[in-house]
Amino acid sequence: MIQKELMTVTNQTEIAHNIYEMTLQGALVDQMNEPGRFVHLKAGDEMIPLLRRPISIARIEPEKQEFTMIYRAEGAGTNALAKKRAGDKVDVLGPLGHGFPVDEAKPGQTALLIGGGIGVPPLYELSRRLNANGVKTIHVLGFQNKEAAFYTEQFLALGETYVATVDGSLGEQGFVTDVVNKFSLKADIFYSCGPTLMLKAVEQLQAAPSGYISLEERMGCGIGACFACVCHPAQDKSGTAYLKICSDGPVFPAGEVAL
Amino acid sequence: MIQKELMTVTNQTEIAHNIYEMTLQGALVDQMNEPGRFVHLKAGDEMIPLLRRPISIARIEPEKQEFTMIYRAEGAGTNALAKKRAGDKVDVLGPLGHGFPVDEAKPGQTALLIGGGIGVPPLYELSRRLNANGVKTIHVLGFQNKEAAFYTEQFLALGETYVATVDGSLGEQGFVTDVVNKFSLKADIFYSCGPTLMLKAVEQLQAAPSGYISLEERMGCGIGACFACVCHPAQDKSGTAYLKICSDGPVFPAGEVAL
Amino acid sequence: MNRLTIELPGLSLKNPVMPASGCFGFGREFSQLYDLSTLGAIMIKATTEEPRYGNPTPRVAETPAGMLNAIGLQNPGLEKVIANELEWLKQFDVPIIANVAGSQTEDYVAVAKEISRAANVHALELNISCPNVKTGGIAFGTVPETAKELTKRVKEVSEVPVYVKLSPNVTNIVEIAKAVEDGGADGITMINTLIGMRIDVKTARPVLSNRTGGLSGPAVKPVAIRMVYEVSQNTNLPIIGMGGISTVEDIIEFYLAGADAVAVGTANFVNPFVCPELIEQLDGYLEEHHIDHISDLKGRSWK
Amino acid sequence: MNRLTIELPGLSLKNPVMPASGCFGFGREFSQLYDLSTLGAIMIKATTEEPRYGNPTPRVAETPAGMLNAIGLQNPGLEKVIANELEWLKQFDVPIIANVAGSQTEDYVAVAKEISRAANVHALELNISCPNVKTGGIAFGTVPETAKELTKRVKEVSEVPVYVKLSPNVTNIVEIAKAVEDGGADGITMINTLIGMRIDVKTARPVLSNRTGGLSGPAVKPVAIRMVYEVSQNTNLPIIGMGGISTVEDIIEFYLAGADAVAVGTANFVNPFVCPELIEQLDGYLEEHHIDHISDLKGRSWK
Ligand SMILES: Cc1cc2nc3c(=O)[nH]c(=O)nc-3n(C[C@H](O)[C@H](O)[C@H](O)COP(=O)(O)OP(=O)(O)OC[C@H]3O[C@@H](n4cnc5c(N)ncnc54)[C@H](O)[C@@H]3O)c2cc1C
Ligand SMILES: Cc1cc2nc3c(=O)[nH]c(=O)nc-3n(C[C@H](O)[C@H](O)[C@H](O)COP(=O)(O)OP(=O)(O)OC[C@H]3O[C@@H](n4cnc5c(N)ncnc54)[C@H](O)[C@@H]3O)c2cc1C
Ligand SMILES: Cc1cc2nc3c(=O)[nH]c(=O)nc-3n(C[C@H](O)[C@H](O)[C@H](O)COP(=O)(O)O)c2cc1C
Ligand SMILES: Cc1cc2nc3c(=O)[nH]c(=O)nc-3n(C[C@H](O)[C@H](O)[C@H](O)COP(=O)(O)O)c2cc1C
Ligand code: FES
Ligand code: FES
Repeated sequence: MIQKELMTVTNQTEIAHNIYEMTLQGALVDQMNEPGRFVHLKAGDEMIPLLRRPISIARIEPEKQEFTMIYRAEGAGTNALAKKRAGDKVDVLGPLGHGFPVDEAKPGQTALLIGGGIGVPPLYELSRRLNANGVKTIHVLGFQNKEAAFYTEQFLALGETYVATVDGSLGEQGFVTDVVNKFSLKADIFYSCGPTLMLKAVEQLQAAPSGYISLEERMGCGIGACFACVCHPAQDKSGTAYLKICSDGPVFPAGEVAL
Repeated sequence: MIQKELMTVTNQTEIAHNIYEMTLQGALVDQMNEPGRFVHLKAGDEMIPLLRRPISIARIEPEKQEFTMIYRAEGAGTNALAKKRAGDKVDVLGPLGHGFPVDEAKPGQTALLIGGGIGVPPLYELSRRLNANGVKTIHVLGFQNKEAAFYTEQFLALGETYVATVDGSLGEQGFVTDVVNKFSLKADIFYSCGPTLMLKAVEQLQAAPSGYISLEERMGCGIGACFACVCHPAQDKSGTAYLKICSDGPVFPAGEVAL
Repeated sequence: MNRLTIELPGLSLKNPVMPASGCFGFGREFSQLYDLSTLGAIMIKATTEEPRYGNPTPRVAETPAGMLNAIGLQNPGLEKVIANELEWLKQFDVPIIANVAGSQTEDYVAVAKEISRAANVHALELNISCPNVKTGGIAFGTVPETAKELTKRVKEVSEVPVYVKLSPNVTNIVEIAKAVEDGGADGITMINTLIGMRIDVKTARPVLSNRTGGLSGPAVKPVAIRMVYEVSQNTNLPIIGMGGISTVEDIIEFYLAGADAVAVGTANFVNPFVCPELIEQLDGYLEEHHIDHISDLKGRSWK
Repeated sequence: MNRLTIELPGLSLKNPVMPASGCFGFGREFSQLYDLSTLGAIMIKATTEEPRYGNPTPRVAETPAGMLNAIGLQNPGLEKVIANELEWLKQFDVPIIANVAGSQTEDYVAVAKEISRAANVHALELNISCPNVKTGGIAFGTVPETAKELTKRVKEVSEVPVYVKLSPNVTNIVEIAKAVEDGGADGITMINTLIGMRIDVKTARPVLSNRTGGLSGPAVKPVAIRMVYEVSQNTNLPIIGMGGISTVEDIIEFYLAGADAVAVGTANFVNPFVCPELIEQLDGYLEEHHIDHISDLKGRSWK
């Protein structure tokens, strides 16, 4: 069930240049059951910024009633978030949307997880769950450069991990798709999250027979009521069909959405 | 000279119900030369509240480069101010306006200082200076009730002090003017600050041959440029004459302004 | 909660607080969060004769104390709204105000005729003020004679009272209000959004793909209050006021300006529980201030 | 600072940043804070033929990310403005844009004729958009034909180019802009304030004694940007853009929308040093972004 709670910050760390890892505690965590879902949050009750900000759930720790997000401090909302310290409160609405179907990967199979930039975080909880289910995971993580990279160690602890940076300052030089091609990575299923252009390229890879992608769009309500975040289905004869990224997604089967 | 400075909070104490005493440190204090002038300040650089808030200078300590204000936390601006802690910064513009002419009271004379509510603070620095000049001060301080009263001890240390509360919970029951009448207080000069209705009544008292009053009005710029804070002179044949409370005042000779 | 009941043409409201059109979809999402029967009414998303996808994304952008939207009247079309949405809404004990939109008079008439026959639709809200469509919409809301004519035509076919939603993007809102009153409107809802725009300084392009959008939220409240203040003194129509409401004090301010009920839009995105919270707080406010009935406040700023 | 120089009718500007009329008085107060010669120009407070006291106080009120004012064109009158204020301003190396107001055509003409002869007045700004006076002001700014006629009459007597200041409180701002272009205007300044209102929930009375006031500040910027965007594409007149500017990015946004220069109003109250700060930051911004000249940005959002 969707809840709204003033959750307590238990940890806030800058883990890369302008990239923060924040852990929040509260009863709302009991509702978090799936990787790839997101929360919609507000650092305070002020009118600027007015709207909430969607941030993916990167790690869930039910026993501690904690979850972790990883976000880039960019504009007004995420910068306000970055000012929070342990003990402070954050207004969280969630969990929202539909996440990655973990059970689509069967025990013993291999899953290819491809993330770009701030699309990497939701793949972490996904990978943990896949590994817990006996699924082998291969991770391909793309970043702008070394300074912007994060969580490479954590992914490595879960499985084979490749890193690509645009400037070559860490791992392979190039895009995530270059890495998949270069090492001829193959899997039974793929899961991907990142910029739309990246997702488009990922869908064209032949690395796995099927997969899931997670999309981003500017949001108003985050719950499906305002029609801010719609996208076109790939198959739409009428021209008026739509999918809402916040409530039908953000995760969709690859090929379902017109990118 | 008027300056703008991010000053440092060195003390913030709630000294009565919703009444705060805040001390700020910075080079701007070097410009503070007169009691009754005010600062125009902003707790932060956010757009809500957008405008600065005028607050009187209640005490100046040049040697420490500190000054103290006393304010009531009422609306958005003063409540934001009340959240500040020692070490935090406050954006101060000042010192502004014209203050109480201390030298109008000659050594050996008696001055009657009449303050109401948040009009009391500027009288404190005034009284310190008058006493330093060898002027005897009599203070009449009016408050809503006991909980809202402050600085009675500090004034008592400087001279004869009467307190009036509307509900009689502290000192005399009634208004400051009732106290002046009841005790037939007389002086060579009076100085007063408080709500306009009070100032009007004070001007009608015959307690001193002349005096000065300090006015309040909603302000925009605080420096005389926007014409938000004008008032009519008592003598105005044209109907278009005006005085700006922020820059011609806030202190005016009694009788000069149409109240 | 006797202090909060309101009688308006077609509407017996438990309380005067309702979500504004376009900020609540057809209620499905919010029904997961609280019981919709607690609401005074629901203004559902604009309905057009045919399904509409609306404008390309991005469709929303933030502004100081406000937001811009250019949804473009996306909706599944009259048939589906009646068959799926209104049908589904019947489970709740709450009157529906159907927001009717179109590109030409015939569209409005067709939608009004059908949708006003739905059992739980107690009133229509004629949307002559949507700034986000190329034809129709706001065009009807800026010329008094056109607004009057459309109101008349819709009144002829509607089975329920017709409220006309006014655009703030006009030189003289009183003139438009009087025109729709002449056209037979039963009430007025106001204000729709102000036309605004943001440009991304990094890309040099408008942030919204539709370029301009409708400005809503706290930033526009002073404009809304001013217009309700003027219109309430110059027409006899009841007014459902909106524009930037997010607190109980905002609701009181709209009442003092001259509103008979209020709608809450953008604030639903900031806090999806805002409507039921406001209803409860409003009752508390009236009790605390010894106000016998909310309607005692109507127009007190000018009476 | 070559990147910042701007040539407009009557105005050779060192830089495109100037304080907006009514937010800077006649410069005396700000001259205590910094050298006025650093400014691109100064738009002085509205001048009327006779001295005016303006409206009773309170004259200002705060709103979310904005403020309302109802000063009511207070000024010492034409004679004193010329003899005292303009004379005093001569010590600075800065062109003055004189804001001209009145209740009827004759007033405007009389003021324009005299004030345009002052040596340091390089342009007039015809204020047909003040929402805070009962007659004249905004009335001239909402009817295209009237706006055109007034522009023509003022042009006939003015010794310097005439910029017309547009009101945002109109249905179709392009229509008004075209009308003043037809009337012979040399440029446009926009926007003046939106009409708004606040009611004090404690007293149930309007906060401003004039009841309504003009809304300015960051809250109105989206409306201003939209209007500059529209007008710049539909007239050939240069535009001095304003409405909510407080940062360099805001200035860039106005340029991208189609402005040729900008004015800063309300932000002067928030930070009295804002104009010189913005001028310096603007130069830095252009350097950092490898933009040869500020005017390269004009209208880039639609070009
Ligand atoms: C489902 C989903 C999950 C996301 N998960 C993460 C995450 O785990 N970590 C992370 O760093 N970022 C994530 N993002 C992106 C994040 O929402 C934006 O970076 C953030 O909203 C920017 O806000 P701001 O205040 O910093 O920027 P501003 O520029 O001030 O934002 C202005 C407006 O634009 C919206 N906006 C700006 N950028 C984006 C964007 N890329 N996507 C959607 N809306 C945007 C904001 O929400 C806001 O409404 C996610 C986005 C979505 C839709
Ligand atoms: C010269 C001068 C000296 C002052 N000295 C003191 C002082 O020493 N201690 C103190 O507690 N208060 C003082 N005040 C009053 C103080 O400025 C207001 O209480 C304060 O501005 C209220 O701001 P707010 O954010 O709490 O209220 P809000 O209601 O949020 O204020 C909204 C707007 O109204 C203005 N406003 C509200 N009340 C007043 C008022 N009484 N006078 C002027 N503007 C007002 C605010 O400045 C703001 O622009 C002084 C006022 C003036 C003019
Ligand atoms: C995302 C969004 C969609 C809207 N859609 C509609 C609509 O379909 N029909 C309509 O009449 N008004 C629509 N509006 C306008 C609102 O109903 C309301 O009039 C306006 O937003 C002002 O109220 P607010 O400030 O509380 O949001 C929409 C507003 C928003 C923010
Ligand atoms: C206090 C105040 C007084 C104003 N007086 C005038 C005036 O005399 N003449 C005029 O043309 N505009 C006047 N304006 C409007 C401003 O010049 C400007 O157009 C408007 O405030 C929008 O800009 P801003 O948001 O930067 O303030 C005034 C604005 C304010 C806030
Ligand atoms: S964000 Fe409102 S529908 Fe998706
Ligand atoms: S506050 Fe601006 S003139 Fe006094």
